[in-house]
Amino acid sequence: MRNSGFRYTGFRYSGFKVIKEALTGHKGWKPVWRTPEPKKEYDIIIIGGGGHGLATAHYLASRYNITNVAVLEKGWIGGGNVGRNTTIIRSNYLHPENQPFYELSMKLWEGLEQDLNYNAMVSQRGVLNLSHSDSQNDAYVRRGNSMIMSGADAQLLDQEGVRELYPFLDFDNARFPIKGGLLQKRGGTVRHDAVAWGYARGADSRGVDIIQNCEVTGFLIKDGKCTGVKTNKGDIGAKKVASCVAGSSSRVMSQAGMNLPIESHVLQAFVSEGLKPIIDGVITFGAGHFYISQSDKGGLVFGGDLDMYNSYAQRGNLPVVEDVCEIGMAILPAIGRAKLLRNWGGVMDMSMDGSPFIDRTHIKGLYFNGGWCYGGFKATPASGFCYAHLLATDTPHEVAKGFRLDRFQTGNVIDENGRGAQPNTH
Amino acid sequence: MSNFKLTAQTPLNGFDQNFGSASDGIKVSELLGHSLVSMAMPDDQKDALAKNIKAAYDVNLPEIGKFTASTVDNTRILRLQQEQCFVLFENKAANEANDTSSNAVPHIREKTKDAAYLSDQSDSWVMLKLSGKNVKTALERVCPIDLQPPAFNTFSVTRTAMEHLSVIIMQEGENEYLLFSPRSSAKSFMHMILTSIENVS
Amino acid sequence: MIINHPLLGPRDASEFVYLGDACLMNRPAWVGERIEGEDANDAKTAEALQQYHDYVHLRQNNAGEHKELWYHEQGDRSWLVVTRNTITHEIYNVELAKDVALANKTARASQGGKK
Amino acid sequence: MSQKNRLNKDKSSGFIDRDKTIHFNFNGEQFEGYQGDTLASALLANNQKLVARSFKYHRPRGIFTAGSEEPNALMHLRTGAYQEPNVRATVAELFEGLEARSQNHRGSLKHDLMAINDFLSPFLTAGFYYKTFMWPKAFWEKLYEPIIRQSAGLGELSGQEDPDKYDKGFLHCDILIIGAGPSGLAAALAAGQAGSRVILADEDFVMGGRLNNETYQVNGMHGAEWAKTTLAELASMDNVRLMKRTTVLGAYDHGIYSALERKTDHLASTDPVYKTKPRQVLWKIYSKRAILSAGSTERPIAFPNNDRPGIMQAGAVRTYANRYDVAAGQNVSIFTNNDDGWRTAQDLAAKGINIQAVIDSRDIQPVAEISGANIEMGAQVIDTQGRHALQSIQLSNGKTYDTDCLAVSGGWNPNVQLSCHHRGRPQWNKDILAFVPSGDGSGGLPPEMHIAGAANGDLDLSSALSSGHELAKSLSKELGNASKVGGCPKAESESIANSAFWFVKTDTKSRSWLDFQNDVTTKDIRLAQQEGFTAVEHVKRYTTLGMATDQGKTSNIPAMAVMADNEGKTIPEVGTTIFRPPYTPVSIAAYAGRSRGKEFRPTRLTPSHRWAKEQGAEFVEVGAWMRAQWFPKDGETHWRESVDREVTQTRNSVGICDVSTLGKIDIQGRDAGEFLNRVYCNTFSTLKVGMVRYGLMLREDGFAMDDGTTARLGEHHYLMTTTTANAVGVSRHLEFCRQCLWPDLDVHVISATEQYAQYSVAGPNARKLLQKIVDPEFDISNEAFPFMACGDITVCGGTAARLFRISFSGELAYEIAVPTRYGYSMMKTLMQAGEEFDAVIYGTEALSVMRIEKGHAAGNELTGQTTAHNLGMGRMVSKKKDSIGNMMSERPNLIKEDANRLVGFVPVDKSEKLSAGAHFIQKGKSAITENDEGWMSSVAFSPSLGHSIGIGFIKSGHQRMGEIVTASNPLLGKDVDVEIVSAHFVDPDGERLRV
Repeated sequence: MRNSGFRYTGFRYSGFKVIKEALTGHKGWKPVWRTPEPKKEYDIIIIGGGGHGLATAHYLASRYNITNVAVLEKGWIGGGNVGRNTTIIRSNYLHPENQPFYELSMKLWEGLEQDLNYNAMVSQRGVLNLSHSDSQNDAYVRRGNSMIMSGADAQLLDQEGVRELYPFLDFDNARFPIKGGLLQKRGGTVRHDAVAWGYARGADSRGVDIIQNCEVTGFLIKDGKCTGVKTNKGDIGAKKVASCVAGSSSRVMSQAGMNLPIESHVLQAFVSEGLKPIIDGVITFGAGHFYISQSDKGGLVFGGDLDMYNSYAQRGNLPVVEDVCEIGMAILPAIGRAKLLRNWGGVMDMSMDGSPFIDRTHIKGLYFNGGWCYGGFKATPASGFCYAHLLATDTPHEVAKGFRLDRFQTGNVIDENGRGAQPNTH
Repeated sequence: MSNFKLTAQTPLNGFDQNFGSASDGIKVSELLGHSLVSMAMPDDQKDALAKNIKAAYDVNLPEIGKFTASTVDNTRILRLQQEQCFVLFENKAANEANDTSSNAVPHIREKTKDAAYLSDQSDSWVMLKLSGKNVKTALERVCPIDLQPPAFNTFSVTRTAMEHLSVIIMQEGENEYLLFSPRSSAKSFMHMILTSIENVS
Repeated sequence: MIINHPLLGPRDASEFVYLGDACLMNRPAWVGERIEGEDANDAKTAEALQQYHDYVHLRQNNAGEHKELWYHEQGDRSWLVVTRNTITHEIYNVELAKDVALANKTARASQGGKK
Repeated sequence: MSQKNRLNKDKSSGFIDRDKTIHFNFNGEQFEGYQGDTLASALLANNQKLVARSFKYHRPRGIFTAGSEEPNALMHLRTGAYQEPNVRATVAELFEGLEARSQNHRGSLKHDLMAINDFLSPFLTAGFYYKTFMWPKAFWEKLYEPIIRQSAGLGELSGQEDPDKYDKGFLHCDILIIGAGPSGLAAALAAGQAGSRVILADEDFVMGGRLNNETYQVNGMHGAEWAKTTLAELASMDNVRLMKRTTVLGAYDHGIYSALERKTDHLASTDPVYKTKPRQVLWKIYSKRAILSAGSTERPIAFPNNDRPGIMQAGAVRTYANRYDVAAGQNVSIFTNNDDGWRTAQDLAAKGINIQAVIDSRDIQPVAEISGANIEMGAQVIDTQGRHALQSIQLSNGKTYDTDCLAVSGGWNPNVQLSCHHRGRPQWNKDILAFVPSGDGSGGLPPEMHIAGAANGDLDLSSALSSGHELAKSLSKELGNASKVGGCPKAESESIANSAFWFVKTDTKSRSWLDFQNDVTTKDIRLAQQEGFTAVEHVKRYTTLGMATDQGKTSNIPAMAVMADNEGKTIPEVGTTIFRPPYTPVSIAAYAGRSRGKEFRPTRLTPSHRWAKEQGAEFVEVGAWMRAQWFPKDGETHWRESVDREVTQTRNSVGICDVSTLGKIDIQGRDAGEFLNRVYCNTFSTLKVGMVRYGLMLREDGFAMDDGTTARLGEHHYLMTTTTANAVGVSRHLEFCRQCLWPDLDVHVISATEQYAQYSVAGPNARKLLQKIVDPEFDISNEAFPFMACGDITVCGGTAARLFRISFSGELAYEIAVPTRYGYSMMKTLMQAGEEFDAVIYGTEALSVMRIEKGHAAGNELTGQTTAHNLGMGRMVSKKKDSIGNMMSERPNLIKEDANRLVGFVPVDKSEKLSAGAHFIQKGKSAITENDEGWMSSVAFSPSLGHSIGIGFIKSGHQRMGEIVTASNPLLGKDVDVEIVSAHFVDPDGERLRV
């Protein structure tokens, strides 16, 4: 048994270590995670080696001391949405069921590097939501107050305040002039791949088995209780099985006979060629859907609306590309001569009210985490943390107790933008 | 006794201009003096309506995506939808300063004899006539519809979107088109058309 | 994408507005008037609420063939039932929703007749 | 300046116009080139070897390719607002006065201070940043990251608005042919002859592809000559559209392709055409079939210090000689693993360029005789020297050669990118040692796409020509275009023998480059794998391999060979990363097209817009509409003064407001009443003809969707109004209900929003004013035309109009509608008729003040998150009939007793100003999430009451009248104590409405 008396199998990363290795030909670096074969049985099996799954494993091991855990990934870890998003983190929600959860996430981001001994480049350069009308301003005040009341930071800017931060926005010739904005200074970006790798390293070093190229093909369910999963590497038993597969949620859970209040939609993301720094923080448009930041490598990273139709294709179509670039030009006419380098698509698990689920299912021993819509990346730490809490204690974490699967029956919906049961509008 | 008189205005104040040379230029002019009535067709009245139309205009109800032209009031019946047509016709009164545009619906009602639900659309649209050798080249920049025959030819009509605007396009003859777009955005519509012409000239 | 409209031929999908699973056409029948104070009300209400919950929130989310509703907003204003593959985006079939709705109604009526 | 490397000064290849000298400027220095040059060919002609610096180590970089795959020669083109970063010199056409500047160096290009990074490279290996910069915690944002960000990127934006125009367009065709090289031309010719509608697109400014770069013969003439003849023939066909300078960027669903045509990039910014016409056009091409004939790209071989300026693709060196009359060096060596590399030696030698050595990794008989050249078979280049340009090379057999250009050929990769845009994975072809597109019908190839020529692995000319020809013929036939097609163009088959030699194995400390731009070396790959990043996507993401501007066009395959070797796998076992659009980088502005600035979206103007403008109104964007907010008068310095005046005058006498933006939907049919019963939560079938009723529309999930008044104009005829914002959505919803839910109802809907100019006339004198313009045969007295009446009338001597006696302001009020053509005139007339009453025009602000004074919900309350119950209208939801949303509105949480209720609020201290967005907290409790009891949705200064008022939602509000709570606004740092009151601040009994 590997799960007791465990110590760091790897070693700590540090500047000193980097220098030492540089001088000795980098021979000392070891694999960041192991490549184990699956055991017969685990205490907990997590389906999905994405950000949330790996974070769940990390927190199970590090906070709840549960290490007899396997993360099963059908491809390569971090290959889903954690590796194809626009890397934004923020805790600027309206509803009391959401905001404290995202604020917990923000706090976990703030301590992530020290927690993981891995530099995921959490970069709090600010998230600015532009406002273009008085009623939008009113809505921002309401939201900003929700943020502050949950312990987060928020600032309301007038047009001058926005101009000071970003003088090259279109203030003079815009179809929808910028009136001001809501700024969360603690918001920012994180190097997305490194989040997956850092959590993987954290979990692996505490004994969690990360098993890549292992696809779950069914659940072992007997008398209303889930006892494990079927995979392409054989059956694997478990006391608890935790699904955490984002855009594949409906596909995976249908194997347990469940129909979820979720639709899968494609969201495209965009990156430009590398450019010298021009945009410091994250900027979002208020009269349409658009967000942009600049990575530490210099690429403008941006995105907008969903393609709007159900899709598992991980690629999108041209109208959204045009729409996104039109909005980009509408607020930042100076990026016109920057060249779009690459655009790609990810599959979003869009829920009926735009908010996620972290809950037990009606099948004993089977748990579900999903419905993250576009918001999954920023939620990664808290999602993992609260899912680990639920798995370890069988009670929902205080800040995630609204994320129930039965909320559409009771009417306790968490609808941030008021679009109702229309997943592609959230 | 009312001492006031209302005067009518067209969306583009009668715009009429030639762009480029006579041989390969484009003529843009606002269509004036016409009324437009929407004619919704209940399923069980279609035959009756077709008969009434035939009697009044001596034309058949067009197929979807087509229009028919009658010499009576220079009427064109545009079949944009399965259950609805637009009737476009010359209406002298429509141009007079103090028109009662109220005559449009009664006029069509008389012809269709209550076999359809009518709604005046005369003031809902800006209507532009585009003609000239280069029209297709200009429209290529904004119109997603394939305007080459056999996909589209004289007597074709359809609704689509151009530069975020809803537009009805009909081909009246070789290199002759009529475009309708919602009246409130007439300025944006005009800008769209003129920019297209400018960009290809 | 291009949707081959049954009446108008191939049209760019950007002329359409997407709604979702075609099951949204199968709206549950009205539960009927509930008289205040009647015992049967609670059970009747609960059943209807469950039906509506499923109708509004639990839709097909197939990876593969998917019947879905599109509205030709920048066209002839017709609602269409499009059968499309959500993995490849291939479109197998396009029908007018009104025709489908009428056919469903007829089918329901004849089923009801058999009972 | 002399063009030192320009060949045969008096004899041109046919692509360079010796009569047209062009002057240009690179890094401040003046040079000359010719019409037909690219910036790269002109720089090479002038022996400018060092043109750039690499991203990470700031290594010197020279021109590497002659095409769009260029990883090195990126520069700033043009100046001022026209400055474009990261322009590939290899595809930038030379024009008079061109100005280019190199990028990514501090100090001069030659003496880049950042080159120190190269010496620090042992510390800056792949992923080093993940392992450090973590302590102390605060230093990341303050110190480490700013340093990293400073070194980000290559080129620089000007920071100014892009001054150019862009456009878009739509094209339709039977067959789109991508690439006008030999197979593309053969395909276009056959398809054109067969009668297909053809679009032939090529990224180059001269069509012909490699035919223009080589010395091949086709149909007995020089390949370039044949291309020219063929293009002339194609140009004469009405059914063929030739699009040069047009890059096909992406393959989307169902045969839609995006393509960028560069219209003016080859012109000076001062050129009149450049100044007035769109710079680029983004085409959306609808094709029934597509032929990908995009050719192939030569790959390098990795060997130590293989990145120096002067080390180039062998094919590019040949292109510069054959097409551009430029010798890439005076003393050229070739390093190849295949027969094709020898063509470079042959072609250059034929042009009189000295060939120093031909080094072939294969231990076979020399492929050709190259006079004067040292032939080294079975040898490898194991190191190179030369700081800013190549000087010498060392071979594995111990020899050293001085050379200023090393032409490297590692074989050719089919350009499969577009074939993979549907996430298809290419297949390994072991005969040509390269990936080719997956076969038809499998592996995600776009269904309408077919591949021809080198892109399909048909690397020799003869099979490229025949594959294009045959494919076009059969696809045309499939589409029913069967006119007679000419014979297939003929060419000799040339030798393309290749070998699996990818990189020079070395134990030395020197580095072998794979990704020249991002500085990824074979060592980085090894380190990544050593650390467990074995999946090809992991390697890419960890090392940044293939993520540079060229997206790995030259680097990916050699890198995968290194990965395979390290892991003991084959290349196809390693796998492939995914190719994504666009094929080459595209200006963001091109995707935006014309939708910029004020033209970002269409603007809708109200019928009285011109009049309001004449009055000096302040306008505001409301969705697509521009609406007048208020109408300042002389002497008014603050907007509130104007708004207060507008409200007071309206309440005291009469005010007029343009309300045309409200959605109007004409509903007719025998079942129209039943239909409305089902879409509104309240009942409409009982409404009398000639009357109006307020209606609340729910979503199926029970939340409020929209509200408005609906008038019954006839037995089977209703006119519905919607809020401005929801007009389109409600129309769509009604069509859904009509077509999908209740197809058997006889009901028809059409928008009438644009048809009428509609004005609210409100205030005690409203009737008196209207009586002056309504024709006398219409009695609008309170008795004849009571509150909520409506009817057709005529005004001003016979103009048709409609009158509705409805009120949003709470005053005696009407809305009068006339056909839009009379909108301007009507507004003027109303104001004229109102002069005697001191009528006032009011804008949306005064409208809002008056509706808040009346407690009417609007956009801030109808957020899609509120129910009839929350709004205090729960009783309106009829249980006696079926209607959308009436069932789900009964969910327990939505009808609970302590749900939020809409009520009014007044400040305890009347001088305090309320603000929307404040949250309600019980007095004395702290402002934290747990204590949150609701929020203030709308506020106004009520001139009628003389203080600030608000409406908002608070738990059980209707039962808490008189309670004092705190409206907490920590965001603005202000808490105000407020009293809960009825939301009907003015005339709560509604007496004024009915007089």
